[in-house]
Amino acid sequence: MKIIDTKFESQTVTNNMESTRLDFPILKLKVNNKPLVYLDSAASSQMPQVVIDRLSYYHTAQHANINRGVHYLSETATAAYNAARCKLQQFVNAKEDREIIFTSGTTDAINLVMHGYGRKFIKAGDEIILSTLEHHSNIVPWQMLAEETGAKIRVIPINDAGELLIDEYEKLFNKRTKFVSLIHVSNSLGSINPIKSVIAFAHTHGVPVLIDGAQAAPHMSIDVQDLDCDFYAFSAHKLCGPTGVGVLYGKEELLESMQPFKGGGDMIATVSFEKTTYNTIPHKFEAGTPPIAAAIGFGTAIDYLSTLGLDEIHAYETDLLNYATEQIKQIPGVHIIGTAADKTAILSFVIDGIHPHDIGTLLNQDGIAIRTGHHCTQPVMQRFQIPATSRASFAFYNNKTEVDALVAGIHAVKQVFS
Amino acid sequence: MKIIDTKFESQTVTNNMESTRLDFPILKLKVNNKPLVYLDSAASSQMPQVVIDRLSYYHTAQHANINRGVHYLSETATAAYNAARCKLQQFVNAKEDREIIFTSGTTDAINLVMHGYGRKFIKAGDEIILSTLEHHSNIVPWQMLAEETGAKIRVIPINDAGELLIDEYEKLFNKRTKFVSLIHVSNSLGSINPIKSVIAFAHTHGVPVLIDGAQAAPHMSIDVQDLDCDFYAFSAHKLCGPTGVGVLYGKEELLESMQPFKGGGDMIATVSFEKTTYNTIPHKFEAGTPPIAAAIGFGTAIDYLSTLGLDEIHAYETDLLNYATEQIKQIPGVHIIGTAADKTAILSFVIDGIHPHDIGTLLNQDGIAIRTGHHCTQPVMQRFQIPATSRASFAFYNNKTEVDALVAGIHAVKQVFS
Amino acid sequence: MNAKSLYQEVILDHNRKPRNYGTLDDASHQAVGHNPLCGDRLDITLNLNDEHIDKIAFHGESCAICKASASMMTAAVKGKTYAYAETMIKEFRDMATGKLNLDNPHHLGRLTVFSGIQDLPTRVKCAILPWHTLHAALNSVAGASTEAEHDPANASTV
Amino acid sequence: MNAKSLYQEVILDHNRKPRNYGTLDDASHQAVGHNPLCGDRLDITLNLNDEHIDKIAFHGESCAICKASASMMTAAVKGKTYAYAETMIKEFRDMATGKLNLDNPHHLGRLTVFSGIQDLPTRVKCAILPWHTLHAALNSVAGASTEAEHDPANASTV
Ligand SMILES: Cc1ncc(COP(=O)(O)O)c(C=O)c1O
Ligand SMILES: Cc1ncc(COP(=O)(O)O)c(C=O)c1O
Repeated sequence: MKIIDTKFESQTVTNNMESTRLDFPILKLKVNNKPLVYLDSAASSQMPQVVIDRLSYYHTAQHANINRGVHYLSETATAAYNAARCKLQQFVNAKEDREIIFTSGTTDAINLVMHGYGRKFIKAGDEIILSTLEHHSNIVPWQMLAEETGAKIRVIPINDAGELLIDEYEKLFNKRTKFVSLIHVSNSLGSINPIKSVIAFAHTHGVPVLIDGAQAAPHMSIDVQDLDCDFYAFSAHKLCGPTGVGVLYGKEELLESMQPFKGGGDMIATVSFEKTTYNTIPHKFEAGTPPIAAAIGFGTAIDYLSTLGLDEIHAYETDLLNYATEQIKQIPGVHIIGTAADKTAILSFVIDGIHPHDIGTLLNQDGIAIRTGHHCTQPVMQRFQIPATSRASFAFYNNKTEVDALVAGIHAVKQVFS
Repeated sequence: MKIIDTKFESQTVTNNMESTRLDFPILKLKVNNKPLVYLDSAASSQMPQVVIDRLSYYHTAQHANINRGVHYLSETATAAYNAARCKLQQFVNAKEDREIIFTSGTTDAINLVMHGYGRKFIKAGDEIILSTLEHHSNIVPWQMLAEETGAKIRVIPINDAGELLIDEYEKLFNKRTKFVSLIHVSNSLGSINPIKSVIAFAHTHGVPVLIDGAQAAPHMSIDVQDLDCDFYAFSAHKLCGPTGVGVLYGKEELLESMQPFKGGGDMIATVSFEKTTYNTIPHKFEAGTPPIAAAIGFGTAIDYLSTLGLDEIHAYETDLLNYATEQIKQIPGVHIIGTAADKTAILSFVIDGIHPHDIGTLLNQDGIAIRTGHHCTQPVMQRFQIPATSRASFAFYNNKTEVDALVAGIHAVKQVFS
Repeated sequence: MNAKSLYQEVILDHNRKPRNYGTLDDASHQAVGHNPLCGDRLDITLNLNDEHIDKIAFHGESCAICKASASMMTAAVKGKTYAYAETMIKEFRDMATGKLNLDNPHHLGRLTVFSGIQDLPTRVKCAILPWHTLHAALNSVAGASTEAEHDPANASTV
Repeated sequence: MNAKSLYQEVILDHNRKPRNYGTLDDASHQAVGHNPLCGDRLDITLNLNDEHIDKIAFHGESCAICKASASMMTAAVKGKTYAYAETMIKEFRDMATGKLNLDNPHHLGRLTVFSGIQDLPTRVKCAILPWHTLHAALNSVAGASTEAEHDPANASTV
């Protein structure tokens, strides 16, 4: 009864998107006797009941290892796993389902491209373009490659708002440029990069582009054919799905041309000690037993998000971001880091004289969960000459009441340190 | 009521181990109107309710991204994830918890060693020893390495029972021998290899040994310090845990000496475009968001198995194997493949004139789930000059009634083809 | 249709007495079909004369479903034109993957006994392999051997 | 103890007026503590004279918990022997990780205000960093700078 009342109330008070929070059991938690205010969805989103139930159902009535099994459970699990792949295909509008590779996450996906494409095609003296905004998972693999091959990394700088300097980007190109790997949305600043034109420019030089979409896919609709990106990577756990699974989209020709990343079962056609031949895509890149349950749960999460509508989610979250930005920037001594014109609902800030970790610990005392630190983007921190930020990140299940709680919490933190 | 009755009944009729089947909701399924007889645990085991519930609880009350989060959920999830690591440490009796690396499975674990150890230390002309019994996941990575570096693969042959020829093994050693990677228990034949002495011999030549324990860890107690293996790999989904997570145990000094496999968040200490330093183990090898929920569920599965007792599981399954072997080998035209003196409860067989796939499909008609094919061990199939086998694999939740159902099923298959 | 009745109808006859089993010495076209994941292997040889399949033969090692499918296929296409065979190939593949409405006109005749295979997804490729191989053979250069596994149509079913 | 009261007790005083803040020009021992994962950095310089810590100073960039811990630590170990300081280091680390029974005799005095840190696992390393750095400094070669992150004890807490 109570739940239905609340639902009805929230629907009338604000709008439909907000009532989604009732689908997320964890949001009913109390932390330190205060209602949980979860503002850390950029690190990992929460899971709606429908996904939790899907996982339980899979383990209760459908589990077996997939592929090659002739029995009922194996056929059921295989069909569900393949269906999840098709859902992901539709979600990003890939041309073929075999262009969707299930990985263990964004990091795994980027490493797959580094090993499968980079180690095969990038040589000493070749150049790889990244940006200052990259997450470590889109820096370190390329550094490992550079160290191994003697390739060089070139970096697109950003301005004080946290926006890519497109002129500088274009100047980086030369004959040795062989790859561009770029974050779609900055996880520490929220900046949305103009990747469509960035990709188009790289293609005029015949250079393929990988997009790290970990922070974009949860918040806006993605059309890989329209973007014309060569690779696109993201993680289920930021899209209301489980940890342990992610997706690498790749254009068929490119995936076909690549060497496998991991060797093992299912990625081979024939094996003998003399000669091994590889299976077709996507199997060539899915060695061993994949995260079957997590992939199926990912599919359900995609259904859930698609029903809400990614455009609707984006609009709702933008409204929330604008509200939060207005409130926070009025607090004396608080400075927002990342003020790009085009942003997702990520709000990084620093407070004069108070270390982010102390802010995080004290907000937690009020039930407010934010993330503090370098957010795996040390080059961004270096760019702004700060050791860390406090980051509040919003999802469609957050609401303005929670923004108000954050604002009150920041005032209380300042009080402690006054 | 019904469940309690059944439990009581089964406890009195046979023994305590058998009553565990009531813990597994999937075993109550009917397939084609017949009770499910699940004899495919070597491909993937089923999940007890306590693990299913642990996953739901995690997603309902504990989920956030781990490490570096100062808020309640992140601290809770981090603590649960670290506790799972400690459970795994105890499960294999590793000296330190940091010797336990969470991977996405056995395949991922072996590839980690290939990239992290092999690509750093193994050079052209060096030799790697494998055996005919290996699963593709312990062949293909080393072939990839051999192709890249010019190293050579040497193969320990087996006899007609499916046992390693230890004399031949010892003869393979020479100054160029740099690594041994060996399956502990054959997944297609069930043979238990005498790995303790195999490892000791390799160590007399100063050669490190990786053990693929995917089929051993679920069925017998493992003590990595007693075995003195350098690496030991296995997957949760064969141990009543979730898909998408596994473990690589490695000796601390070796792990420290290795290069990272995947680059990304959490595996670094500091990152700049000029210089990146890596984190300590185990973090160096856990790039990106790990399969947090699956690792925690794995821990619960380990608790469950430990309560039953691995020695008790081994004894019960051995009894079941002996019973099944006696029954099956009496059926005219049926030949058991894999008759090692020391075996786990895996029964591979062929029937004169009937293709394994047809056997599998027809048994499924009676609700009996077996696996048919090469079981990702094509060299074993080539050794026995057969394209495929039918494989029934047993777990502690199986019972003799199910063996009887299999025997009746085989008779029925023969009938169709008579 | 359940698996048992599929087996009974098809197997009893064609598995024990496969039609057109063997190899043509004077084949104008041939192909080898191979399903590496289950080990099935099938050789098809045929003589195409003035657009007609004059003679056809198959042999190989495979499960009963594959063998029966091959046997019935050879019987069905013998004497038919290239175009007719290609139509049947398409119809059979559609039927096996559940995309053919059997109420509409088609050319499959008794081969509709395989319609139940769509409920056994892992076995679909067994029933289809002979048809892929026939397709490869029909489109082969005389005497050339085509690995059907490299046929994208087949590749997507393994 | 909840986080707020920990902050109030410790911060009000030591965060704003850290004791022994600065650098000794004539240090006999020194070390740099660094927690790369949260950016904290701490320099400790000290003078060890006849086994006694005659003078000690710290400076750096860190959160309030780390700074207050460093400030109180320097006050506590000043004038004490090397051995006494090492005992305190061990006791503090045990307390912060919940392994010390405060009912038994110990030498931590007012530093027990940090006992609540054990309930904030991610902050434990902030409170401990000064103590690791002190340990590194005490065991450093005169004038050498030790990165505390390479201290296995510290490494295991980052
Ligand atoms: C002996 C052996 N090694 C390795 C593997 C691969 O394990 P996974 O698929 O979980 O990576 C398996 C499982 O099929 C196996 O049985
Ligand atoms: C922009 C970006 N890229 C990559 C990642 C890495 O994702 P995962 O940890 O799921 O591999 C993240 C998540 O932290 C991210 O925000």
